[in-house]
This record gives sequence, structure tokens and C-alpha cells, in this order.
Amino acid sequence: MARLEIEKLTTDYGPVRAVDGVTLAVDEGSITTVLGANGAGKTSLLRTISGLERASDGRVRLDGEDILGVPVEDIVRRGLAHVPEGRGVIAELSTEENLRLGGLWRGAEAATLGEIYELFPPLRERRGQLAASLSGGERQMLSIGRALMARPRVLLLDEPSLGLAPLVSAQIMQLISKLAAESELAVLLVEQNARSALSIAHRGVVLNLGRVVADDAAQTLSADEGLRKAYLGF
Amino acid sequence: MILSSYKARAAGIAGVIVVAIGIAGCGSSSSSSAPGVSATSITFGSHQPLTGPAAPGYSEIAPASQAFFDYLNAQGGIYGRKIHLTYKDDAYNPAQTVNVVHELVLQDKVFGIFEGLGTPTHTKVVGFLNSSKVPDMSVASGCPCWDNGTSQPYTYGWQPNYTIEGKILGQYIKQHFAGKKIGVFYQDDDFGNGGLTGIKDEVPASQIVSAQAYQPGGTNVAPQISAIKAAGAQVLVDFTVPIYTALGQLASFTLGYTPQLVVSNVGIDPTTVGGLLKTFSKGKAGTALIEGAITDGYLPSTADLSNPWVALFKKIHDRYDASAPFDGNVEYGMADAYTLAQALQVAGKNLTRQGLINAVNTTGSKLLGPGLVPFRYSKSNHGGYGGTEIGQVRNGQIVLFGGPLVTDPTSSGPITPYTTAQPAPPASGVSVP
Amino acid sequence: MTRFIDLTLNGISTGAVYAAVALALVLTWRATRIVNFAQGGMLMITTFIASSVISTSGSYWLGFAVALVCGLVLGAVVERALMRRVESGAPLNAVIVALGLLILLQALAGMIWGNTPRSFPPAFSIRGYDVGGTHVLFAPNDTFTVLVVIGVAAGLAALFRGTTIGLKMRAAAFQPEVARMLGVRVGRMFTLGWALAALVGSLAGLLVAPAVFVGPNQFDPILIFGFTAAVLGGLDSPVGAVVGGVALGLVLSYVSGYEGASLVTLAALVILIAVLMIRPGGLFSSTQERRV
Amino acid sequence: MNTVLARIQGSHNTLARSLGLVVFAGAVLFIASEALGAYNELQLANGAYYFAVLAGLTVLTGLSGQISLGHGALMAVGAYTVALLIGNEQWPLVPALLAAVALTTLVGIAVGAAATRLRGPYLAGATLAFAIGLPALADKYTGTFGGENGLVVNPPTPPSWLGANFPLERWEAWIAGLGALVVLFVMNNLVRSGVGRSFRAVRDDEIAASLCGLRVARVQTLAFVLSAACAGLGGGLLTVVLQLASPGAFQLELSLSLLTAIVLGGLGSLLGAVWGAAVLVLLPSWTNDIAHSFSLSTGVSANMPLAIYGLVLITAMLVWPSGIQGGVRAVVSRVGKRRGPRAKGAAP
Repeated sequence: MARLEIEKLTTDYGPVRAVDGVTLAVDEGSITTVLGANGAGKTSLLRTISGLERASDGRVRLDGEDILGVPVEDIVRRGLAHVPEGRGVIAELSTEENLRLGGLWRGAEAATLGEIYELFPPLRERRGQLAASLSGGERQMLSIGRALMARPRVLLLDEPSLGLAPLVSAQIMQLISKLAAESELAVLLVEQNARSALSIAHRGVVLNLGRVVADDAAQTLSADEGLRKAYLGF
Repeated sequence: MILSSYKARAAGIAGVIVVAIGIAGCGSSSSSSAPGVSATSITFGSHQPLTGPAAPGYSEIAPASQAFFDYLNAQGGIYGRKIHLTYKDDAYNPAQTVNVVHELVLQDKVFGIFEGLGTPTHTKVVGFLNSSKVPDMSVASGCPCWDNGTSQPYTYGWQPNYTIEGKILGQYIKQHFAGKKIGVFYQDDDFGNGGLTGIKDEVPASQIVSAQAYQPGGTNVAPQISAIKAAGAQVLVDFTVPIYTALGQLASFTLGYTPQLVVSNVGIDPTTVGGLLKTFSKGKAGTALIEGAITDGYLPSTADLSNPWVALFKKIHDRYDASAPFDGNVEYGMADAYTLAQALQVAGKNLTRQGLINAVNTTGSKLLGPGLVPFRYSKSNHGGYGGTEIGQVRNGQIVLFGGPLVTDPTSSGPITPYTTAQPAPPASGVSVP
Repeated sequence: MTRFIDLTLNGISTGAVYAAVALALVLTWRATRIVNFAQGGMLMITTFIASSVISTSGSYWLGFAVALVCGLVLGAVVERALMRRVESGAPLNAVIVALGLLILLQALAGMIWGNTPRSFPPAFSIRGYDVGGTHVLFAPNDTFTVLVVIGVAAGLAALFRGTTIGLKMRAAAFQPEVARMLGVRVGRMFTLGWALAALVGSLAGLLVAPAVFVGPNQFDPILIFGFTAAVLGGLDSPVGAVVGGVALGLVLSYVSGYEGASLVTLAALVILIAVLMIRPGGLFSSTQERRV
Repeated sequence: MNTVLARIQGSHNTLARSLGLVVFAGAVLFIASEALGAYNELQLANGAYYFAVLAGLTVLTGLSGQISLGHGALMAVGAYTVALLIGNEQWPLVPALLAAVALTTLVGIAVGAAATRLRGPYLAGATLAFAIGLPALADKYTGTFGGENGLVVNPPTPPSWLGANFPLERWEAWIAGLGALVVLFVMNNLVRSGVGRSFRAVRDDEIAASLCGLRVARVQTLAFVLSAACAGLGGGLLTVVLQLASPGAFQLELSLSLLTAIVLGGLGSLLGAVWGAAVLVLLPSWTNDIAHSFSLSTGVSANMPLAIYGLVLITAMLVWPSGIQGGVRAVVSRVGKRRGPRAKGAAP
């Protein structure tokens, strides 16, 4: 049994079908990346999984437990953390306040905070500053670090490399890879930058107009030139 | 998409047309000798501040008038006609007054307007009422502007105008507080300014050390009272409505300022002011902070139940208007209603609008009743009561003394005593000369 | 000089009340990004309730406590029953619902307690302090008012800065969706924000009622000046609300005393425009940082 | 400004359509005024000047996204201008109304320029202060503005060719109706022109709009000035219809009820402004009638219309969040769908 199982998931925005019968799975300690062009339904897929959008049909199971329809604020208590697109740091709060928020529901201790600072040393330096003053890369670290405060079993990441310099982006990708391997996280990674995502992922799923058009091992996808030209843009 | 938005627009227009036609269908009327009159009824209309910041106190007046009419109607009304008063809320907003009065005259077809309340409001309908030849009886305001029978033949005041009141209070101040420094605290409108004019007619300018206006609607009057105190005024004259009399007294209390208080009739009603100050007097009567204030009255004091008029009004109040406190506003409404009933009685069985006007013009000055002073009504003179009597708050009640005084609003007009005794109310109905 | 002192003291005591109303408005704004125009109506209702309790029980402090509890409950109920349904929609819809509620509450108060204002007792004496033989325009009750307002502002600052519930409330207000994803029960935070705001509002009503009496429309000017103070200080800032309230109170008191009462509202306009032209988000705004 | 004119002139199609709309609306108004009694004609006139104000305000708030709690004060500027020019200077009606529009335009430029720096509640606060602060001038300059009592003006006289017995109320309804039609024509063109699009662009995303070369501040000021001009005309027409200019008529309540009316009618839509005007005119007398149809004690019945009004506002916003016009549109499109199932397949 995979840690996160998604079955025939479908989401409609009024007359528009954003996610159309998507089925995929993520194992613990592994990274599955969801690829596709703008508007392919990647973000909608993540938002549906974490309860922000209502699914019209399908199933989402976390360790075999059905979590579809569970309110957003309870999903994180079931062990699924979502790092939203555009980083979602709360600019009006300080770095440390942002981090603490991530663990408040389970009464996370200073110890967890220390671990996160170990993982992202730049955040410790800026702990007292407003998140608004952070750089793009720091915000991404903050956002991921905040999600980790919840000690999730599944991590959804939405475009972590968006708008970052290539070097920073590569660092983030390395970090994600390390996290998955060390803490047995199941990571569902949405990316536009298919090449770097596939470089760390174990599996890849390609979406087009809300439907799965390819689902295979990352290496296989990277090697498929037709697919790369049609959907992945590299 | 485009199609549906066009349909929506068409439907919207159709809806508006339906509404418009709906309005058109609403007109209705019954016609007899004059609008608003049938063999069994007479209907008057009125605009009143029933809600909003001007409602306190004033919203009691029209129901009290209605209570008096109910009492009269139970005895058969006037010539078998029952008097109805349709009063509508204008929230003291002149634009609403105009609409309400048009509705009353054009739609509800009232015989006349009675007791329309307020100067800023009623001045906006005087033109319409006079050009439509609709009787505009007993405007509930002391503005001298109702007093013009030549240009406004259909409009009549009722209460003494503010200048007359100011003059009589001013004369008392001149006589009894000679040489003392006077401060005036007044409402920044025709009421306060009229009163101030009257005071200035009588009291030497050098004696008035400070005149401070307040803006109705504001609630902090401490800066004004502190200015009057700083000017060293020994006598404080209030041309204020009851809430501001009370606010002024609270500020005076904080400042430990205890001048001789003189308050116009409008602002002293002990029930109202005492009610507002009740919790500040620590065990004493609520009126402790206005005890000893000099004031004036043109109707007998509501506390004076030995007065047969007050006794009658109290009886009517208990029977028809018991939910309201028995205070100056209620007395005002009933006394005013009595005057209208008298005028209708004089106008005769065959009632027309012009007939009512003629009756007041010829007989109005002889219409005696609850008032302590006579009316100044004539063909040219449409002011109301022509004077007032000085009084003082003693033991929480207004005690009038010295006898009624009459005068006119001109600065040269003499102030003279009025000695005719007040007649007793009739056992039923109204009495006319 | 005495006069200047009197006007200054008067400005501080009236400003403290504007600050209290402003604090209530700041709380609802921080919680749900709604300017609660019904605040004036809500605090009017709780003050009427206090008035009834005081006159039947004879105990000021019982009425005081009941009003605060009623404020807390009323705020929560209003948020749950009404505002919850419009919070996510167009911001103007929430404004209209608040205005509708204000009108409804004023009408209900008129039906229940009548349109005639009534007296309301002060917590402490309103006789001004005796300074060198003259009473100044500042009484023990004004001291109480100022201390309460400072206490409330400090308490709110401590709540927001120093507690986890405050942190959750701030997160819910700034980014409700992100806060939910982090496990914050945003709905509860909104309700709590409104309840606290209405509590502070009812406190403001109790403090100001002795000076303006209790009636359906008696608190209208207080709400308007309270809102002006909140905008002046910056709607996100409790400290701004207090500074804005006292600054407004002082300016209006000087204008009223030296120039006349007719210019008071005009002065409020001028000071507000002057401040907003220099700082479009109010004196204590954090919008500068947010624009980055 | 030249490009604006060019855009307006360029859209012949819109122009012709607006003209058609105005002719149609004019015909409806004319027929209505002939069929109505005097009081309802006055209501029609009331509705017409309200429409003039609401049309401007709904474009400002609905299309440009700026909130104003101060349009009552702008109406007061127009009203006092007309009252002073007609009453003291004996100006004819049309030039007086034009002067009212011109003066409120100037005030609108000043207020609008300041307003562009402000957002949301800060703009609301500033305009609210404007609404309560401006009437103070009437008290300060009592000699000119008549203090609390304000000014009374003589009613307009219907021209002699209409006959001696031509009802005054109908004449007032015609004047106000004509004013409303002018506003309808101008605004309808504008909403559908490039200017209207630029308003929407700025409302939806200021940064994107400025990247597209729009000068955000200028567009917002233009929207404010237009709505101010409409409010000035509406205020001037109010003076003609009600024969008054008085502080009590332009309290904060007026500004708030204007805002309420555009939201209740349907924000951003001129037909919504029509609904809003109808609500402002008809609701008070309806609530009054409802209140009086129960036999209630005086204290309760006096407050009943207000209670109903408050309930209507709350319920309407919960039931029709997009206003009456939004509700009508939804019903129509539902009916349309049921009739024409083929239309359903149309791509969004």
C-alpha cells in the first residue's frame, strides 16, 4: 500500500473540469513529480488533495484512510502538509512566527524549531525579521520548513523553484531529495521545470488538460523524447 | 453570454416598467366638500421625527395629539366628525419632509397639515402648502418665520416664538440679575439664534460676557461650558434642547461651576432633563442639577395637577397614551390638539379649507384654553402665543410666578402683563367664544 | 492657561473613548478584514442591557459585567450567523450587512427601550479634580476611562504578540487559506476576533454612556469619530487606535474650544486628510513593508 | 483625454445602441409620467435624480473599485450651487445645472486626486469624513448658506406652451428625467468604451494595468470625477425637485443609503442603478405601509419601518449577493437555459 493513493480524482470549477480522473500513488521515502504546462491542472490537483477545493469524484487515501472531504485544517492533523504556490509565507509575521504556526496544532516544541534551523541556517539569522523582508529562496525555505514543523508523512510541494535563481532552485531540489530519503516522507512535487524535477523524482506523472497522459518512472519519462517535446518543454 | 445579458437587461427594463405601472395604480381618493373631510371624519396629516437623533422627546408630541383627538372622538368629535391624524416619519430630514408632505396632500388627500415639526424641515413645505391652499396649522417650532399672514396665508405658528421668549427672559435677567455677567449657551440654529436675539434686545451688550453655540449632533459640550466659566459668567442662559441642557449641566458639575441657570421653556422639561441627570444626583431627585433654574412657560406646569387642564390631560394620557411619560411634550401635543379642535368648531359644520383659515383669522385671538396667554392670530398675524410666564424649578417642578406677560417679536415692542384668568376646560368637547 | 489645560484634559478623556471604539473596529478589521459599521449599534444594545440590569439590581458592577458578557456573545453570534456568510464575498456586501444590522439594532432598541435617551451612571465620580481651588475638566471617572483604555490596548498587544492564540488570530486574518493549511481553525479565530471586538466595544459603550446618555442614536457620533481615529492610526494597529483616538480627541477639543463647535467635523476631515496624504495607511501602518 | 474622445467617437455601434436605449427609456418615462398622479410623478422625479447619482457611483465603485461614503456631500455641492444661482442670481435652470456639474467636477478632481492614494477602508474613512465635514461649511457661512435651515428655492415654472394647468410635479419629473437620460447616455457609452475597460482593468489588477501602460492614478481620478459630476447633477436636480438645499438633507445617512442602493441594485450595472433608485424611492413608503398595516403601539410602529429596512438589507445581501440585477440575470439565464438546451454546449 502506497502512503498516498489518489484514484480517479476529478475537480470542476463550474463548467470547467480542472482535474479529470487522475490516478497516482506516492510511496514513503519517494518523490513523485507532477508535470505539465500552465493550466494543466497541477495546482488544482494539489488543492483538491489538501481539501482547499471540493472534488466532484474520486478518492484520496492517506495510509489507506480516506481523507477526501476532511476539512482543510484537519488534513494537516492527519499528516499531510501542503506548501502552496507562491510560497504562502505570511508577510506580516516574523520568520519565527511563521515557523511556529506550522507546529502549533500539535504543540511543537522549541526542539522542532531547532531542527528546522539546523536544516535552514539562513532562517535562524532572520528569525526576528518580518517574512516580507526575506529573499525568494529564503521564503521557499521558510515555507518548506514551516510545513515540516507539522512532522508530516506526506508533503505536497507546489512549484518550489518558481522565480528562483537556478542555483537556489537546485539547492532546494537537493534539499527535497534529502528530506524524502532521510525522513521517509512521501513527496508529491508539482513543477514546471520538468528537467530538475525529474532529476530528483522517482516517478513522474504528466498532466494535460486535467488528464494523466503519462505515468512512469522518472528516468523513463526523461528519456522519452516525444513526451518531452510535447509536454515537458526540454 | 451576450444573449443572456441582453435578455437580463430587457427583463430588468420590463421590471422597472412593472414597478412604474404599480406606482400608477396606487392613486386613490375619496371626494367630498373638501379633501380629507367626510360626513363622519376629518383627516389631518403631519410630519414628525419619529426616528433618528431628533426623535427623543419630540416623537411623543403627535401621539399625544392623537390621544386628545381619541378622547374628543369618543364624545362624538366635532360636528359628528372624528378627527384623525396621519403622522409620518421624516427623521428630521428636509428632503423626506417634502416627500412625506406631498404624499399626505396629494396621495392621502388630507384636509390640512397639523403640527409639522421643526424649522429646517417645515420651511421646505410652506411654499407648497400655501400654493396648494392647504391649511398648515400649528407648526411645531418657535421660528418667527411662520408669522406672515400676507405671504403665507395658510401657515400658522402655535408656540410663542423664540424671540418673544428671549425678550421676556431677558427682561427678567435685566431686572433681577442687574450688573451680573451673563453667559449664553445656545443651539446653532434659528431656535438658539432667535433666543439670543431676544436676550440681546433686553440685556445690555456689555453684560453678555460669552455666547457659545453648540452643534446639534455633537456630544462634547465641555469646551463651550468651560469657555463660559472662564469668562466669569455668573448667570448661564441656555437656549438648548433638553439633552443639551443636561449635557451642559454635567459639564458644569465636573467643573464645579454653579452659576444661576436660566433655561428657555424648550429645554427645561423636568421629567426629561431630570431623567437624563437621574444617576448623577446620588440619592437626590434627578432634577437636583437644575434646581432653582429660572425658566418660563405658556402652559400650566405638568406637575400642577390642581390645574383643571393638567388634570384633564393627565386623565386623557392615562386612558389613551399611557406608554409615554406625562411630560411637557405630551402636554404640548394635547394643548395643540385642543386649539385645532377649537378652530374646527368655529369653522362650522360646513367645513372647507378656506373656512378654517377664516375662522382662525377672525376668532383665533379669542381662542382660550390651556394656554396662559392669548394667541396673536389675525389676518396678517399668524404667530402663536404672544407671551409667556416666568417660572422656576422648585423641588423638581416648574412653579410659574409673577403672572403671564405678553409682547411682540419686534425689538421695540413693550412687555406687558396679561391679566385675563384662564378658563376652566369644558366638561366635554371644546369651548369656543 | 487654565483653559488650555481644561481643553487638553477634555481632549484626552473624549479621545480615550474614541480610542476604545477604534480598538473594537481594529479588532474586527484584523480578524476578518471587515469594517464593522454595526459596532455602534452593538455597543448601544449592550449598554442598554447594562442600564436595565443596573436599574433593577442596583449594582453598577453587575451591569458592567453583564454588558461585557453580552458583548462577547453578541459579537460571536453576529459573526457566526451573519458575517460568516459574507466574509468571503465582495467586501462591500459585508459593509451593507453591517449597515443593515446597525439600522435593525437601532430600530429594535427604539421598540424595546423607546427613543428617549436615559441616564447612565458613571463608575466613579464625575466631579473634576480640585486643583488649587478650581475644578479641572477631568474627573476620577475620566482617570478610570483612560486607564481602562490603556489596559485594553496593552492587553491586546500582549495577546497578539505574546500568545499562541494571538499568533493564530493574526495568521487567520492575514492569510486565512494559508492559516487553514497550517491547521489553524480559522472560523473559530474569526468568531473569537468578533467576540473580543464586541467585548471592547461594549466596554467603550459603558465608558462613554454617562457622558452622552443611552439612546438608539446617542452613540452615532462616537462611532464616526471612533472610525476616524482607527483610520488615522492605521486599522491594523491597536497602538495606532489609541494614538489616533487621543490625537483626534485633542484636536477636536482645541478646535471646539478656540474656534467654535461648528468647525469640529470640518477639523476631523482636515486632520484625517492631512495624515492620509502623508501616510495613506494611517500613522501606524505596515503597508509599506507589505508592498515589497 | 483626446484618446478618450477618439475611443468614444470610434464606437459608433455603442453610440447608436445607447441612443436607442435612451430613446426607449425616455419613452417609458414619458408614458409613465402621463399615466401617474401628482405624488407618483414626484416619486418619479426623485427616482430620476437618484439614478443620476447612482449611475456615477456604481461606475466608480463597481467598475473602478473605489468606495465612497461621501457622495451625499458631493450632491450637496450641486444642490447649493443650483439653489444659490437660481435663488440669488436668478440664473435660468439649465446654466445653473451645468454650473453645478462644473463645480462638483472641480471638487471631484481635488477629492479624486487625493483618493487615488487611498485604498479600501482608508478611502472609506476619508470620504466619510468628507460627508460629515463638508456640511459644517453651511453652519460656518450662515449668511450665504442659510445655516441649519439651509436655502429654499422657488419651484420651476412649466413653460406656457404646456398649458396653464400643466402639473408642476410632471414638469419636475420631466426635468429630472431628462437629466437622468443624459447621464444614462453618457455612462452607457462610457461603460462600453475603452474608458470603461480601463476602469475594469485598474479595478482587477492595478499592477497589471500599469504594466499595460494605463496611468492608474489618472484612470481612478477620472472615475471619481465622472461620478462627482453625476452626483453634482443629481444634487442640482434634487434642488429643482424638492426646492431645497439644506444640511439636514445631506447627512451621512444619505451617503450610506446611496452606497446601499448601488449594492442592492447590482454593483457596476446601470440597470442596477435603476433598481437602486427604485429601492430608495419606494422602500420607505412600502416599509411605512407595512408597519402601519399592523396595529402596534406607537413606540414599536415608529421604529418598524427602520427594522424592516435593516432586515431587507441583511436578507438581500445573503440571498442575492450580486444585487437585484444579479438576481434577475440569474433567473433569466436559468429560464434561457431551460428553453434552449443547445446553448449549453457553448464553450466558456
